[in-house]
Amino acid sequence: MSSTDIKTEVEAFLTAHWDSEARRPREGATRDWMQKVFEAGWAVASWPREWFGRGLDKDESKIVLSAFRKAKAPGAGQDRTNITAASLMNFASDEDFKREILPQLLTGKVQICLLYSEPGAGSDLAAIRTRAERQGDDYVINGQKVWTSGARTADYGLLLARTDWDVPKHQGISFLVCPMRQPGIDIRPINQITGDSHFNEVFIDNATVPAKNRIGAEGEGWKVLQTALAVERLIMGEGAGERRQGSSKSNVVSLIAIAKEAGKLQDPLIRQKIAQATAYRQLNALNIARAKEEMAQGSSSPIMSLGKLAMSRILHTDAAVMTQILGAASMLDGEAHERAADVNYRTANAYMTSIGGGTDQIQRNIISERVLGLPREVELDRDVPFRTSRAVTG
Amino acid sequence: MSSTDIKTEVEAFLTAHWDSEARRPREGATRDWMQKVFEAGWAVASWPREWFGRGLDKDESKIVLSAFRKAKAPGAGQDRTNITAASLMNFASDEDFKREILPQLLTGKVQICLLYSEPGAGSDLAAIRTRAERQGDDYVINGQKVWTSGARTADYGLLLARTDWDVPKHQGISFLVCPMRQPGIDIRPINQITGDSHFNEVFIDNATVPAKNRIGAEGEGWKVLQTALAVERLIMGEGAGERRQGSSKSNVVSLIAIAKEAGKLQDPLIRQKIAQATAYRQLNALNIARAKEEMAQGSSSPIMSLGKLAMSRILHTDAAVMTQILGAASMLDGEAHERAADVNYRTANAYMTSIGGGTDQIQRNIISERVLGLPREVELDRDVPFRTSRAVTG
Amino acid sequence: MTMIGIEERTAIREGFARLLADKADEAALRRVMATESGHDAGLWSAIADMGLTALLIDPEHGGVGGSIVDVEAVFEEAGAALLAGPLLSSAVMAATLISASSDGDAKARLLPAIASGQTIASVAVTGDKGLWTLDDIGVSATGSALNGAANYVIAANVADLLLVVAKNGDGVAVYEVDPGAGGVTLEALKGWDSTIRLSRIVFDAAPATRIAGLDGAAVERMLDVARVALAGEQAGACRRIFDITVEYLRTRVQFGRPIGGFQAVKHIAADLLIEVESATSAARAAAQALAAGGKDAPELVSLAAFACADAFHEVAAAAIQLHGGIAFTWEHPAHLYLRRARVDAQLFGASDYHRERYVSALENAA
Amino acid sequence: MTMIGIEERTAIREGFARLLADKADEAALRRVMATESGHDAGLWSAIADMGLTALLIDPEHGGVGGSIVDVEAVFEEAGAALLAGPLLSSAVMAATLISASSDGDAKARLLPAIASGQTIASVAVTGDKGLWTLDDIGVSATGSALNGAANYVIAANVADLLLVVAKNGDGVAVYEVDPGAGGVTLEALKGWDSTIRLSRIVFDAAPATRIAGLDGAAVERMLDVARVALAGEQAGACRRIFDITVEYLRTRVQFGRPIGGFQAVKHIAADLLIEVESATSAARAAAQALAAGGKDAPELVSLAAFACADAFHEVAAAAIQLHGGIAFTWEHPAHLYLRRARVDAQLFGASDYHRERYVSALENAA
Repeated sequence: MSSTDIKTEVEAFLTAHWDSEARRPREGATRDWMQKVFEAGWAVASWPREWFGRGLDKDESKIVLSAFRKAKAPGAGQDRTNITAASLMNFASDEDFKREILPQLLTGKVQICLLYSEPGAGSDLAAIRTRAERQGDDYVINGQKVWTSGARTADYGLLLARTDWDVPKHQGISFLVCPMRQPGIDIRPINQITGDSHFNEVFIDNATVPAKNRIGAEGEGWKVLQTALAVERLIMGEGAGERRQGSSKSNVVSLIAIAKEAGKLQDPLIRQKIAQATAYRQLNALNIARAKEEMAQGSSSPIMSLGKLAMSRILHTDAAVMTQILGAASMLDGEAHERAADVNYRTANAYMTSIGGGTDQIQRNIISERVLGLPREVELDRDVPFRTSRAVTG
Repeated sequence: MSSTDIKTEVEAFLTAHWDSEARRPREGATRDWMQKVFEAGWAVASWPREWFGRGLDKDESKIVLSAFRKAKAPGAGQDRTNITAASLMNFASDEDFKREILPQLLTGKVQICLLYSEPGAGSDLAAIRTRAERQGDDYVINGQKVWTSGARTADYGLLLARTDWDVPKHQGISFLVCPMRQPGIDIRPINQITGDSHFNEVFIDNATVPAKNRIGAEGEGWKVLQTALAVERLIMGEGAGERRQGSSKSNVVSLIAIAKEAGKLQDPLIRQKIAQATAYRQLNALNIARAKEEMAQGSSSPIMSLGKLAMSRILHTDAAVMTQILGAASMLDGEAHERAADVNYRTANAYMTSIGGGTDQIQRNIISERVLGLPREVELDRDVPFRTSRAVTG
Repeated sequence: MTMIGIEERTAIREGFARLLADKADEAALRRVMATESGHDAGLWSAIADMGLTALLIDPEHGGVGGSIVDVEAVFEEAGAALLAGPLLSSAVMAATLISASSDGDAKARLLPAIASGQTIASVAVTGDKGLWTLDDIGVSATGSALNGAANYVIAANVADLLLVVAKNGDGVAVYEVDPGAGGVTLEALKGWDSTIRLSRIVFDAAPATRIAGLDGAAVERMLDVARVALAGEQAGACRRIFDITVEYLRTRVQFGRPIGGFQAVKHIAADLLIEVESATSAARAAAQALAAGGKDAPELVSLAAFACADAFHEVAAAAIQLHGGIAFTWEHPAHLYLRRARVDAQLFGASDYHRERYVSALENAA
Repeated sequence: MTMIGIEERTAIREGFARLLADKADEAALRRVMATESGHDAGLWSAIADMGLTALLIDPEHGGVGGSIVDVEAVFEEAGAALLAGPLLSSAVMAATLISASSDGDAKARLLPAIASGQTIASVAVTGDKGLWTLDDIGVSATGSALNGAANYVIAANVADLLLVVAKNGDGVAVYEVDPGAGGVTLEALKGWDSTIRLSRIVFDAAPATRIAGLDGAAVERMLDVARVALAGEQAGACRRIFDITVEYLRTRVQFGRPIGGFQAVKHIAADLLIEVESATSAARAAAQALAAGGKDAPELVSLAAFACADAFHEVAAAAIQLHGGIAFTWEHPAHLYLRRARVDAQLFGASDYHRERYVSALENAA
């Protein structure tokens, strides 16, 4: 099949089933559309035909993706972007399990949550102590996870659990797809300082996971996770501009407008601070735009690694400047004091970026090690059997 | 001899020989006065009589010191403040050497410089590679020292040199009193970025030091140094207020006066920066005053450890604010542009505080470890024979 | 100057610290936060029994004749515990104001009950801009009637007595108002920090009694006393949340060692220690200068106002970051300190204002 | 817009970088610093031979018809090497100003020699306040005579031709002046950075020829071009001293490991990388916007002006600290970058001014 043929076919498919003006399927709901895309093999075009794909090479896959992008249609390119599906495809060993779950994942029929962090394993994720013990065809799971979003609506949790305590910490971890709707799983919302409860604690008490649900070999869970995270970083980097711009719709504040409203736009001190806060945001946007240009020209760009750390400063600075603009009114809160409530929320929520998903400190480690090539942090427990490490012995 | 007798005697001595109004000896020069103080045993009152002292206890020594302070006369209390003399007294083993050099030190007849740092041993002072090899009654010295002030006028250099390369770095160092006026010593001034040359490089090529000039046992040099430094820190802490105030006479700038002169005192941005810069200085002064009060009441104060780090911020901030006040004029230099020349000098010279005598980074290590009790930095080479450590192998 | 000696002050402070540890720990604080009043009457009695409501009142009127130096020491403990309630408004602001008046009747009538804690008083100063300057007074007096609004009034919701700063012709005067009287409407303001309760008070021809001998200068002196008390609160709170954080750094293990062993974290802690110590020094120096009535008082009060506000805010904000995820949870106390820091940073004027005032004081001294 | 393609621009830049590595390395720079003129005539010829003095001049007048985008790229390299000499004043400022005039005679007479590098021109703009605004012009024109003083004129000491911005009745005009003419007195200003030479020029009835068609707006547009060239210089210099520093951190061993392995040092480096990348992005975005003549040009030029100035200064200052003692010596290049950063932070307006201007631009866009 030639490139031209693929282009013709995918465009015909899109024209037939997708209304690109209205950005919706010509018939049925989005889930029906996703099913059609999946059945046509466009969801994971680079995968073999016997594995729901089309067996296309990299360039051919790009043709499919371009056509979908042009039509603003979802569903294609999941061989890269659906990291859970890709991890399963590449690392899961049980064929039956893959045949059962992959179609559900690729058509968006199941929801997934992440059972990674634990109270004792935050920045040091490899120090997890949730244990998975093999009993017949199952693993029996005991432990506690935290910072899990979407736990209540998820069908499965991607679970990091320790299967071997007598090897160094990175080597004894296995990666399991854990059914969430079972008696041994107790989900409790975390009350955040923002007032939200986006996250949960998940207490796991003798829950079971079929051994066939394991992704990668026993003890290879850390490697599987790292591969998935590397892909995620790449994708996040590529999409950062759009995603940030997208999410920033609600996120970006016009400090100018707030200052004007507060009657402080002519205050020279406030103007300096508005300038600096706005500059941080604009500079980050310019960095991302330049990085995308460089990547489009085929060179890799170190800048993508900076985005999260930069965003942390942007969000904290925004909140600080808004506070200064509001002055005494920043002491208030609640619906009657919308601006104050907003800045209070931002003040607290900025920590979601500076702590969540790797603290600013961890980000600086990553940047200095991976981008600048400075030596790795000394890891005292790297080669110690986990059982004897301070994560266990305290 | 009772406390009253001591008081009477020392006061009589002072009245007879020192004009406290004019703050000078009644007869002769300062060096004659120092000789008199030494001969009377007041220089090191707590040392035994056979060692130039009076054999006084701590409280009795204080009486002597108070009387000297009241009369604003120099020379007493050297049992604590003359760290070189005290180190020699406490750690040197050769009696003849001590008898020869101590009187000279205590009467101020000899000058001393410090041969500590090396190009490869700055923050990591214990990594020195200047070698001292025993040959008969002498050590033969080879190596290079840097950041030595007063090298050209010094009679002796306090030299850290390595006598054993097969033990960990802290254990192979010896502490020697090195005669400076000998052929093997070549002194070259360091050109500083300030334009000054306060410091020197000292190249040592087969210089010799009599073995009797060693302070402490062979290989115990690091311990001797640490004892001396601990005393120095204590004394510096106690005197910090005065010393800072003293040296700050020339050091303190009136940012207000400079801003007024530049016609910018009414600029609200400048006013904010003047406030912050002045606050840093005043807060440090208040901290030191409080610490002295606490120490006077007998409690130890952690605040003294903060002074150097705080001063680094003060000096850098002062220079930055002065620059902002001067604006375009800060680009100039030289005698015709006195203010600009001053701020340029301050800009560069601030690094003398933030780098010299332990960088800000080292200071933060010290504060967090000694005051806050946080764990020590991981030291990869602590227990490695120096010969095989990266300081040598690169 | 104070009639309380150093040893007595230390004893008062230590007694207060024990009381707070006993009756105003974090759990108790969270209970008070959940109440409508934000006030723990039992704790208030205990505080009054210790004489802390009487510190600034002279013995003649049932007080103990202390000074701002004593108050500052007490507020360091109050700040450490994030004490809720009317201690600042009643025992500091109201007591200072009435004590400064020439109104013998008002003093005899009001001070003893404030000293004993029986009366809780609150002082309404600022208008809607929240500047706490004489330019920003929102209440006007006509004869013995008040009109207008006062904003950000501390603990007015539990007050038995209001002192209202009002414009009076060309000048400024202080009025005694019964919060229950007609024409007085209290709007409780919802705040982000529920350990401090603020109200906006609207006066519509509200009946008021002028307290003689209090002018704009007296109001400004009272505000300076309040600023120093607040500086003490900030210094104490700053130190406590710092200590909590350092303790966590010593014990929280990640990557096989306490996170306080990581150099970047150590260095942040070292820098914060400078802020903590500076805040303490600044608050105490301001108290001493104000008590002594020295010429350097305006300078040192302004310095303490911005230095302590900034230090507390910086340390509280860093505390959350250094704790990581755990401090992002409601149950951890770190955010309570950040909330208080944000409120304290606004009360009686924000840092930019005080920096400006500090430079003016330096100019005058130059 | 530029007549130079992307690949050609890359080639020019790389060629320039090779030239600088060859003829303008640190040793050569230190030699130029020690000269009285601060100018290396041989290097200047080589630069001119590469066409870099002709970038902004149209082909009709012997130029290559490039744009500020090309200039910005070239100045990143110039900044990295701390290039001394008149490139900014002659090839950017003077070339932009004359090119913008409607004076066909002046263009034909002056531009070819500036393009070829034969003529070195310098532009006198600001008065003694050094604000580089139209409010701060110290020279006045009466007929064809100039009086007053211009300050901080770049490379005027080696100029064959002066362009002088002067007040002319109500407006502002630009005059051609022979620096050797009577009534023109050049005072070379001693500076902390001897890689940039500044002069104050006093005009006492100095004979001058007005260049037609240049008003205040034209001067402001020229200043914006100069600001973007300077931003490029700052971005390039910032990156080079950062790279030098990171290389040192990788290789300097203390306590048994490279000092770049210490976390506090790593974290400083990571934060600085954001500044370095942001400076590059800002300078390039400003160049693109200015070349395109887009509505966002004032905003992006102002942003680049303060972001690049601040980044360069911050990185250069941190570089000394991170190097430790070695960078406190004259022989180490770090202080040369700090010196340049301090001068660059003042040229064409300091950061506070540009932040203010940036907010005005944001307001206009809102």
